[in-house]
Amino acid sequence: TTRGDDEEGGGGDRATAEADPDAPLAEGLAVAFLPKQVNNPYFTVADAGGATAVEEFAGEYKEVGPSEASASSQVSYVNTLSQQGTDVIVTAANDPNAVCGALNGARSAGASVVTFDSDASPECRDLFVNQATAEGIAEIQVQLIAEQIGGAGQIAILSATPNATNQNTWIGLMEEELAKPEYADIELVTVAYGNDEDEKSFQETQGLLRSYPDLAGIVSPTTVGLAAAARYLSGSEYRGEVALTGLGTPNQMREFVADGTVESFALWDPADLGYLAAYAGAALASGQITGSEGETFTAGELGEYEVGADGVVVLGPPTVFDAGNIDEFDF
Amino acid sequence: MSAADTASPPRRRPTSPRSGRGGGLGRLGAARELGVLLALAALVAVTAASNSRFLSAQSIQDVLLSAAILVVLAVGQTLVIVTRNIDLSVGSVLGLAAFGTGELLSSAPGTPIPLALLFGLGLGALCGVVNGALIAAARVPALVITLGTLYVFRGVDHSWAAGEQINAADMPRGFLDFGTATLLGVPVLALLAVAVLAVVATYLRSYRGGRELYAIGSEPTAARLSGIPVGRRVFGAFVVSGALAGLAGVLHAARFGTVDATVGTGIELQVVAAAVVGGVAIFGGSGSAYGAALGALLLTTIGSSLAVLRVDPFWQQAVVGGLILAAIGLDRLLAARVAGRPGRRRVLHGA
Amino acid sequence: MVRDTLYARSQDAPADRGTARTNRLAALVRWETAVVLALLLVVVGASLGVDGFADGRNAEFLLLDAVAVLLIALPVTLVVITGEIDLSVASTLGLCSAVMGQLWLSGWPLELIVVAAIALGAVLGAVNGLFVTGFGLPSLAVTIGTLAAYRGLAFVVLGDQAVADFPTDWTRAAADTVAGGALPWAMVIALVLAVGFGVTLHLTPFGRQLYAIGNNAQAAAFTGIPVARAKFWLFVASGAVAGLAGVYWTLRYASARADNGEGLELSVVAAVLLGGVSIFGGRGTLLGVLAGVLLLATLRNALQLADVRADTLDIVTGVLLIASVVVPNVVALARARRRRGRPT
Amino acid sequence: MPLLQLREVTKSFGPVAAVRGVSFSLQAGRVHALVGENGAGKSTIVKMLAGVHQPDTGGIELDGRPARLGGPAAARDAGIAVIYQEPTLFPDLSVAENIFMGRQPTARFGRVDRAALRAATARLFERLGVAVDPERQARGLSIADQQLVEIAKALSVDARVFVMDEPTAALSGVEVERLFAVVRGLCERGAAVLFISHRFDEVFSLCDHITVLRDGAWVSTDPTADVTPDTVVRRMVGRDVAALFPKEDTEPGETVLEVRGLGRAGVFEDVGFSVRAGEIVALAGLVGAGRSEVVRAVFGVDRYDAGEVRVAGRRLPPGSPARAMAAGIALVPEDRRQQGLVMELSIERNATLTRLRRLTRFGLLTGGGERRSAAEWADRLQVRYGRLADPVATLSGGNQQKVVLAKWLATGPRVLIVDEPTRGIDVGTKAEVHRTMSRLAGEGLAVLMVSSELPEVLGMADRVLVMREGRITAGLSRREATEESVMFAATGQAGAVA
Ligand SMILES: Nc1ncnc2c1ncn2[C@@H]1O[C@H](COP(=O)(O)OP(=O)(O)OP(=O)(O)O)[C@@H](O)[C@H]1O
Ligand SMILES: Nc1ncnc2c1ncn2[C@@H]1O[C@H](COP(=O)(O)OP(=O)(O)OP(=O)(O)O)[C@@H](O)[C@H]1O
Ligand SMILES: [Mg+2]
Ligand SMILES: [Mg+2]
Repeated sequence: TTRGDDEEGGGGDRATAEADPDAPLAEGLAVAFLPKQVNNPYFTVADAGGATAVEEFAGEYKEVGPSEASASSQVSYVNTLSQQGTDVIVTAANDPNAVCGALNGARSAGASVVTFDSDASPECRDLFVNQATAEGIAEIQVQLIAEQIGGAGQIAILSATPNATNQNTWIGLMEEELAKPEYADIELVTVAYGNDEDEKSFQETQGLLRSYPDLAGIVSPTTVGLAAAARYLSGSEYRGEVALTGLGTPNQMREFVADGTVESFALWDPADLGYLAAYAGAALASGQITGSEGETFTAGELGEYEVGADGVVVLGPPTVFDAGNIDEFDF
Repeated sequence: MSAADTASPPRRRPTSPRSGRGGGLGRLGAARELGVLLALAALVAVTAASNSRFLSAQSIQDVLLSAAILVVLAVGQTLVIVTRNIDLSVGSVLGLAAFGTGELLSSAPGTPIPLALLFGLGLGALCGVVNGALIAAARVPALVITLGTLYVFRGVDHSWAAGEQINAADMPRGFLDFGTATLLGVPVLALLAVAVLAVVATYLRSYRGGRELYAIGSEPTAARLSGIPVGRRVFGAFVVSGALAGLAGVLHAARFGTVDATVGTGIELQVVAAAVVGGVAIFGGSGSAYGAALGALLLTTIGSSLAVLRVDPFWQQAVVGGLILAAIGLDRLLAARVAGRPGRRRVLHGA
Repeated sequence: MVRDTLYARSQDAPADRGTARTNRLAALVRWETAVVLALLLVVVGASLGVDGFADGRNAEFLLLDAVAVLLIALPVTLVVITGEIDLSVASTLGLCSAVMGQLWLSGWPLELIVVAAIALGAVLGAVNGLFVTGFGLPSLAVTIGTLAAYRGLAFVVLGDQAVADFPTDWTRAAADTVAGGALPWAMVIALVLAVGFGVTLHLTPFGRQLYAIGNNAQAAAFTGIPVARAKFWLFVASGAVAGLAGVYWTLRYASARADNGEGLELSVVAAVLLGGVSIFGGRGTLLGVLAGVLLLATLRNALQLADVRADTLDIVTGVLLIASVVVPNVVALARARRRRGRPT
Repeated sequence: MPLLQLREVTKSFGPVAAVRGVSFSLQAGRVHALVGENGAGKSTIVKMLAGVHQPDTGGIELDGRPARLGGPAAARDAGIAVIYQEPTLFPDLSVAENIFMGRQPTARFGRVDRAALRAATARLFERLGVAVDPERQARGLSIADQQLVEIAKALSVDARVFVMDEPTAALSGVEVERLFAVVRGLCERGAAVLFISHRFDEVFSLCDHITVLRDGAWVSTDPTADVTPDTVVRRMVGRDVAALFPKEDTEPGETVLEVRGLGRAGVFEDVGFSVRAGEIVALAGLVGAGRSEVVRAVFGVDRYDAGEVRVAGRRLPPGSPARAMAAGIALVPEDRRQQGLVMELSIERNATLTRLRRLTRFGLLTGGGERRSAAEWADRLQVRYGRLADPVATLSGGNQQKVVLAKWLATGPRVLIVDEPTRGIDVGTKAEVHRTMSRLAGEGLAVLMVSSELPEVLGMADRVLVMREGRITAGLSRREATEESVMFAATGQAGAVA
């Protein structure tokens, strides 16, 4: 057989199958988490959330994945999982298209495929669990920076790699958001790319500050970038002069919120994300849902969720962390 | 000069003694470093011309701080490369030491900084011992061994960290301040790197042991025949290279304040590039620690300049590659100039 | 140091009493034979001990994963045998993939694009070759430079886009198997190329000359061997094959991206070294490399199926690489010591 | 009591018994010669004294006490200084550092004192009459200069035993005389010297005792006064050896090789000559005169800036050894280890490397043809080898030289250029090489021979060209060529023959 045949087989069947909202969650489901990269702290937390969920519905949990975030090794892991007859594959795609063939192969071998954090092409997964709507993420970041710089001035974005899909979507939406009249006094001067490397993010932050002497704030929609920029600012003459916000984990940012480098920033709880994705997968594998719009399922203690258009389930609005609440979180 | 005025028995080559290619090795070596220095100056000039803030105190501090870690690594690498070996595992050793130090400091926040430095140094040296023992005792090519330990050390690092991240809040304040502290306006990390550089460079230039490293790299068979303890020296070079990579790991933790298992991934190629750009011959036997350090500084400055010049991010990597090629090309050109300068050649009769 | 080691070995540990029997034994313990045996051992062991390994579909997955490394390893083997190295291959693959995507976007027919990608690879290889042979720069340094430069150009060409709308009959063909079995056509092509490179290396005057160049380029030049020209063409071949691998990669993953194949150069070098090719040139066989590539791929596949974690997998790869050079040398040294210590 | 005593030492390399139960002793203040055919085991003995090899059985005594020479450092510490047959320098380091590696003079804090290092080297060179800048890099030194540096290195050690393995092989008369003076000085100060050479005049003029080896076994040790060259040769070879330089007069044919106005900036200038079929032309001169550079340029390994090279009237494109080979030129280079052979490759691969294309079937090499051809040539030149598949590095120096000759003679050239063709070759084989060259010339081959051995030049050449400082200063016919006339032209002293 070739992968091509699977394509129609896998996707097609499922979409037409009937959902049975009252079906109980099957026991003993083999659930595998395949993050972009194992040993990545963010995914470690997210997958741990998934493990909690799997334990709750008495499935078998495992986490596999490459040690470097590449699409090709992910394909090889998907193939392995399908070979092992895994029931649910929960994955964050390194490349929305490259993993497609393999995911469809796995689906035709009987697996339910849920993507989280980073989606694959909609036709090769059953469900995408989105951490927040892209619009929501863009809005909150623009809102935060606007507050911090007093609604006027130059800002810059420090992103991950130039081709990071999520970041680029958010940046696009942030630009749209900034075009609104209430942000007329804010000017987005440039987007820099720190490649999610400490050193590069440092250098790019420095470069931004040199090139734009009047810079009022930086938004970094990536945890590595935000932490690096915060670390740089906290040790430089710009501390307190240049505002900084974006997406980051409370643990990484605690120090910089404490020393006043960063006022507030946002993120969802990655553990909840993994938790929800695991329940979504179990619901699919148990036949509660098929991934069609309007279906609902219960995700343990997070409560009930509804499948939106294109098979997307949204976790909820991001949380904003500041000095007042940061100590309530540990991830 | 005519030959006729020399007395009998006839002496070979009655002209003045030939000073062959590279007569005055010192001069040639200096010229190589000069080439890197020129490239560096040109780069700074161009960048500063387009943005004068590139020469501000804070900016220079930043560049020095950025370069410190790469300089330490490149200096260690020089020790190994002059012996006709290579250490590709430095990135993994750095990662391991950075994580180990972070782990130490987060579990025992009272640890004094010198002890943390020693801890990283020791951890790195341990890795160097593994490399050195395999290479010197089993007499096998270093590239293969260190490519192997690149995987192994990184794997150990990953298993140890198991996805954990050590954040700034987990590390003591004093340690983080050490990462950004300055002395008379110069970052302490940079001073540390300069100290390492001075010690290693002096050893290589002026001590018997250092000269023997060059001898080994120049012709290993001859080194053995001259009674040089080849195995021991090579072993030593790897231990020091490992130790310096470990030190670099501590510096990394101090500077960035965030450590996970991926720290330092892929930095080995940058380190080798720094050494090569700095005129350290990849086949051993020549090059200086100063050159390697200059190479590291040049590469770091390239990174900073591109960021300041706001070069299209999609172009940045291509430009870095091009500049590496240009730097080694320039080095070769200068070497050829020096070697081919007239007056060094054999004096022809009547010429 | 290999050359030096070799020399030391020939002084300290020449073959035992040269009877016909020990000669045959010596041939058996030749490195590539050992790698082939190790490969067989892993295959048999995994078939017995790992669920889902001995299965047509798994074999297909395994072979598909090995194709790119195998392809690139072929010319790189020859390059390494002449004492040079090409670290830019993965970046060449990425750039060719990116250009493929860009050309597809601008409406070229795919047949032409494939040819163009391979030709581009050859040109990129020629640039390496020119720097190394024309300007006399060390290939390690040059190809570290072009590793960065070509990858950078790939981003310049395609930026952050991913081109994924290649026709399905093409992307399907990249993963298609012979008669619906487990052997992918792509692997067949790679094996045909392997035979070509093998014959060139082992049975033609050109191949013989490569060994001479790798051992002593000066002596080779004194023997009328066009050292620079031979090396130049090997770099061209290396680039062209990397371009071909880029085409395969793009179609197999149905995705042209600037970061395709990032980091693949280390896998290639690891496989080549594991295959018994001396990093200092002058020694190694294509069969060994073939076995080395398949050994690494099989081991990875089997360990993945056995749910071994990625970090352990890296450790195993590393240890294997180390063992590949340490074991034969330690055996030789021990044998020499035993002989020396033997009372007479 | 002897200073150093070898007792029944034995050394095997796998199946090859290189040294079999050899005993002899070195006396303080005496020079002891060790002679034997190529592969007789001389260098192996040297390496045992140097601590490079350990004897399988038997032992070495110093001052009557057994000495364990576990490595080169141990031998050095025991007061043994060694000049190896093949120079082993560090090409990237300065000449001075090469000489004093590991023993550099130091100043405060153990730092190497560069000024003292330079001065010590300069003094040493002064004593030996070496005109090499102590500060220059060792890379690019000619074989002769390398040899001189090796000698200087050994003399710089304050040793009691000096072991010299063919130190003079690359040197011409002037340097040899200098060396001898120094050696005699060493003896006067009570040192013992072991001297190895294939040149009998040297052995007989310098040495007090002569030990003969054959096939790794001891044959005889006698005071020099008690033996004649003929008896020694007979003991070495086991038979009488024919006349050494049997070049027969032939009627030269048409010009085959013609060189006009050849020049290379800073190396040689306006070099012109021609060689006719059936003729042997020698290129004589002092070491460093530029002869090797000229022949390398003719062959195309080096480039040249001016002039042209013609073979049988056709102009040869510069810089292409392949084209030169196609035109029928063969070059046996002076440095067999770096230029002549690929040491790690087998004897067979080396011997056939020059003409692989002719040994293919349907474009492929299957191995059989190569093996047959290699075996045939190895036998013709009497190469002593274990197996053809062994690395050529395992051969003795002289046998390696024979492989180089085989490799080139097998191409069937029209012009044979040989640079120091018999360097390190024993008397028996030297006669064979000379006979071969003479026969080939008789068959119409044009031979151009660079040689630093004056007797060889005078005995073999139909014409002698003398070079000095990059220019040809004299062209002498066989009749005109004498030791005096060649030396005059080579040194540029008054009275040189025009
Ligand atoms: N490392 C080695 N491995 C195997 N065989 C060796 C090795 N070294 C020397 N031999 C063999 O030992 C024998 C003696 O060699 P040796 O170099 O001592 O000869 P030699 O008397 O110095 O000859 P020459 O006059 O040509 O220098 C030769 O047959 C040689 O092939
Ligand atoms: N002054 C010099 N500067 C640089 N290189 C030199 C100089 N003199 C000689 N050389 C190099 O040293 C090598 C050997 O030169 P040298 O003249 O000593 O030997 P040669 O020409 O082989 O002598 P012979 O005439 O004995 O064959 C050559 O490669 C030459 O280029
Ligand atoms: Mg010898
Ligand atoms: Mg010469």
